[in-house]
Amino acid sequence: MLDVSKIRSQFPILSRKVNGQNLVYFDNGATTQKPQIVIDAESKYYANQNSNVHRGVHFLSGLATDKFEESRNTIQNFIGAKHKHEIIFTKGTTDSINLVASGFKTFLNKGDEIIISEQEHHSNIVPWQICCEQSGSNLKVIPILDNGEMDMDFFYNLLSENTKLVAVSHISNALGTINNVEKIIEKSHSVGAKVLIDGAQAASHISLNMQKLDADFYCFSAHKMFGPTGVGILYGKEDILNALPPYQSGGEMIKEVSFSGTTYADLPHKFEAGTPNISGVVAFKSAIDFISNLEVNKIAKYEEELLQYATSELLKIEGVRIYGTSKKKSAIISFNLEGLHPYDIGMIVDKMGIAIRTGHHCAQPIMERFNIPGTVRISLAVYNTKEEIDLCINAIKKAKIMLS
Amino acid sequence: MLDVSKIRSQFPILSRKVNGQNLVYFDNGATTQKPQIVIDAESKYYANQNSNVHRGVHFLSGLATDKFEESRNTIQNFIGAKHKHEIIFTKGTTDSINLVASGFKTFLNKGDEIIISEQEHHSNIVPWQICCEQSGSNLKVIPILDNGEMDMDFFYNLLSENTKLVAVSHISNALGTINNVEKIIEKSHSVGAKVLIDGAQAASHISLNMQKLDADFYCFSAHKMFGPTGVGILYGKEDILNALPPYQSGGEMIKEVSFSGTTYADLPHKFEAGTPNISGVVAFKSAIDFISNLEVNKIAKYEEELLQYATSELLKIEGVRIYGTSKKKSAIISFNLEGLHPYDIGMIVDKMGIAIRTGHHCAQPIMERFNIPGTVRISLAVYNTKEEIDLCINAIKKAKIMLS
Amino acid sequence: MHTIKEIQKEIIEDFAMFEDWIQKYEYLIDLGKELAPIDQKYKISENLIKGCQSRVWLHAEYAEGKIIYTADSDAIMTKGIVAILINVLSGQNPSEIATAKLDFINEIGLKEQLSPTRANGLVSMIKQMKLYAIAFSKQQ
Amino acid sequence: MHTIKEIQKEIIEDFAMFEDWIQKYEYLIDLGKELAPIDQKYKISENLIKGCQSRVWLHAEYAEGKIIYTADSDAIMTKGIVAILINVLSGQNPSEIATAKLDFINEIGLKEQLSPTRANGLVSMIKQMKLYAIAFSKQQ
Ligand SMILES: Cc1ncc(COP(=O)(O)O)c(C=O)c1O
Ligand SMILES: Cc1ncc(COP(=O)(O)O)c(C=O)c1O
Repeated sequence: MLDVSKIRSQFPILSRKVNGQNLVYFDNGATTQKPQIVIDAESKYYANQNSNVHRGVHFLSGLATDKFEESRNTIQNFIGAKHKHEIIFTKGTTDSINLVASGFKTFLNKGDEIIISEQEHHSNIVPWQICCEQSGSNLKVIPILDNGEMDMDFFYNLLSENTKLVAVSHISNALGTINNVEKIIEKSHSVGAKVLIDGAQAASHISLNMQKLDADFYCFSAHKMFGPTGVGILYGKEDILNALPPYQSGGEMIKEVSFSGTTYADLPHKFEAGTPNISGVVAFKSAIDFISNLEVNKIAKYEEELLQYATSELLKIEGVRIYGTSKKKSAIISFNLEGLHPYDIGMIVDKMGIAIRTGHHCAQPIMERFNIPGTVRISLAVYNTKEEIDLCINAIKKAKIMLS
Repeated sequence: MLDVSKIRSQFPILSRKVNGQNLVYFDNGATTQKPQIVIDAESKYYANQNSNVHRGVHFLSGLATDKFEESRNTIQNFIGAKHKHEIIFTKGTTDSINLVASGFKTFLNKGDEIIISEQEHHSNIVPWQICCEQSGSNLKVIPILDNGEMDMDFFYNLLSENTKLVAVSHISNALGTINNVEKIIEKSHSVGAKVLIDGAQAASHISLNMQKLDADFYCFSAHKMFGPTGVGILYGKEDILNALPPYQSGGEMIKEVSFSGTTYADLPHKFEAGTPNISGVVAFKSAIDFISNLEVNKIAKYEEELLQYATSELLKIEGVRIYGTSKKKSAIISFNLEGLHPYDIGMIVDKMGIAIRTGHHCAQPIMERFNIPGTVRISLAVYNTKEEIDLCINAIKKAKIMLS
Repeated sequence: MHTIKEIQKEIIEDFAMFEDWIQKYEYLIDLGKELAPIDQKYKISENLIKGCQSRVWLHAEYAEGKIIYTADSDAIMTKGIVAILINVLSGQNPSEIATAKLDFINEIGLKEQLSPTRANGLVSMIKQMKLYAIAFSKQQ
Repeated sequence: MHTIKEIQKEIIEDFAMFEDWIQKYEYLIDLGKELAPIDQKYKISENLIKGCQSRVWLHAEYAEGKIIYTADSDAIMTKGIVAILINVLSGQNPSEIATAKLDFINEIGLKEQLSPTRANGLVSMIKQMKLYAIAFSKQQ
């Protein structure tokens, strides 16, 4: 069992007040809070280890490089990647997806197809729209069912030898659906298509093993898993990353530069142009250590408990409609109250110290799908409690009374 | 006069030991060290203010957004930009230049020309090589003279109505030359070309005013000016930024997303896809405050004093050759000792606690120009002292004896 | 007709009576509910001011030296604030509107809702109201 | 001829005598200077191992069941380390080289110079020496 009060004590922000109330932070899908060890890792880096990485001969440069590469090792182990150089440091999930989309278009011909789903975050839609536009390929969309799951039969029918890439989320940030990515990967590979998984909402909630999962690309953000902002991961299989053209250029991604021609460095440097977010990468290791110490499976189990509790309490409020009701769900609850605008609910519960997100969650096609302007979203993390859920439910009830 | 010992006391890393000696950090061109207020700003952000920015209704989201936008204001004032939305947050100088190069290629036709100089950092070379390759334009190169200055007459002759962009550094990171960017901008504009200035080495050493300078783009990195890693700035004039197509896509850079078409947000969000490096951006403000409190002009004056001293002491060592001897120089000294490899010198002085950089400094064309494998580079910052220079000179002498 | 300044003063006095945020929010909700409806034919996309979350429709008419604003929003709290802004500016003459300082916003504790970083479209709405005023004042 | 293990032991003993880094570096510099020169015809780009800063040329020859390595570097400190590696591995048989554990590197305090993150090409050089050994052992 997890000792949640001990976990909470590691997050300094959780003891702050908001509008005179204890903060209840339920906006974890947007970004999580940070434990003290992550905060300390950044401070310590700057106070004791800071230097630019990779090319320096001097002691600090070596130290910073070792710390930086230690993070890469840690992440490799955390996601079960085969090679260390399959881990590329980016700015975030959005950056990772853009990197792939920008390179992948050079593999595409007119008439080729990319498949995404109706459930995707804008960051896993727009890069593919642009990629298709620039390569003359077609974008195909897997619709979602009323319960928030992808229509898998529709997907199987979409798949063909024209399919070159399937890009879908592991967990929907707007609905919480845990998608059957194993099946999607298997079926996609059977027609020879590559698969990119947007794991932004999954990476600290589901235990990952790239070698088993067999995804060709997997993307996630440190800031959604107790790590710093400005750090993301692109995992890619070695051979595909080798085939992909470089994305940004300059700095460390170069082997030789001259005006008659430039050659590029090997993986992972080929995709890491410019001075990286060194302090962020170094501190990300502490976030992974934090997660590994708790164990992802135990986190998932506790979050499942919170999800069940919050869902059943919420459904006791008359007029609540939850969007996303699939059996396999992450601890994300998107809902509306009949006749009320999500923005109004968010404004009022905020005054009671409760941080929930309202709006379209950067997933406008889903809002269109359900014909709503947005939803109220509760997204839970391992430091949340049933008591907090009670406070939130009461606040929502209060909002409902005020607004009705 | 600056109180240097007081300044030093603000940088915790400066009191650490390296190989049993007091650290002498002379690798400021690669990255600077961070004052306590910058370190504290990041910690405080995570311990008290952390949330995702821009779209949240709740208190913390508003607070984080306000802090984030306050940094944008501070930077606008610091560089004298006309509009706040002319400040785009990127990952670093390399990211900023890639953003422009990627978009600018859509403005170019076969036969158009881009001009750079022989002195540029790889990050201001390779993106333009790719940009030209993809647009069928030609890359022209301003050679440098023996003293490290650009050959301005050559430049004037290169300029023509085919010139669409001139991209040059404000200060050369490998030679220290302060380039006459005012003249370059004036002349380029007179043929209708746009100008991008790579200000990575200039932004905390020269006082900037975008409205006076009249550059079309100006790029720099926070980590080279006492700020955090993973944060860069792209300044661009409003009308050009509006004309430039978006770079990365997803997240906040969108107005409306649907499968029938996507429209983009206004400046600056159009260029800020995905969750930004929020803690870094927030802490960058403290770095700018640190610089502003000292005053850029006073910093420049003190650094000039250090430069003169270090140069004259260095030249007392027999066999020293300095690369970059123009009259207007920043506090960067690149040199070699006759018959010795820079790597060997770096290895030995490191053992005496002195951090200097050796190698090609990501400016291989300059090394080719002077037909050398690399140089030893001393790059000074406001917290350095003459005593440290003495220690460094002694260490170099010692290395010379050991290696000869 | 009161001046913009006078109306602001009244509003500040009204808000001073509230003891807590609940009373204030309830008042805004009431104002929102009572806001004179916008003519349906003006509730079109040309008149839409998009915040990220709540939408505001704004229409302006100019007659006898004065501007009459009507508006709507899909969120009731936003609508309440819209109602206050209309209360302050509607019926005034263009040059007064164009130069009006809306100090009351700070004093009644709505500063946050009306900060440029908020996603409710209200800042754009004020901008739009003033733009109308500048346009109409040129017709004077 | 000593075994790889024996030679490593000797080197560790040599280094144990040094009192400080200066003596150690001076020794490396001497080793660098004394390294038997590589035949000029092998100092070609095919034999070049590029670190970022110092370059290493490596040549391997196979005769009578043993590999003879010759090498050079443009940096003298690198060349000193190269000399030690050649001392350990040159003249041994391919399968010994391919499976050799180079423990001595840690013990003589050169771990840092031989870490994969360093920019001196030495790690690639060791890799290349072992690759030769694997290739030649297939000819056996
Ligand atoms: C002149 C110059 N341009 C560009 C860069 C690249 O900056 P960054 O690595 O922060 O992207 C540097 C940094 O080394 C530089 O000195
Ligand atoms: C499913 C999903 N994909 C992508 C993203 C974008 O991540 P980031 O903003 O860190 O680039 C998010 C974050 O909101 C997400 O939830």
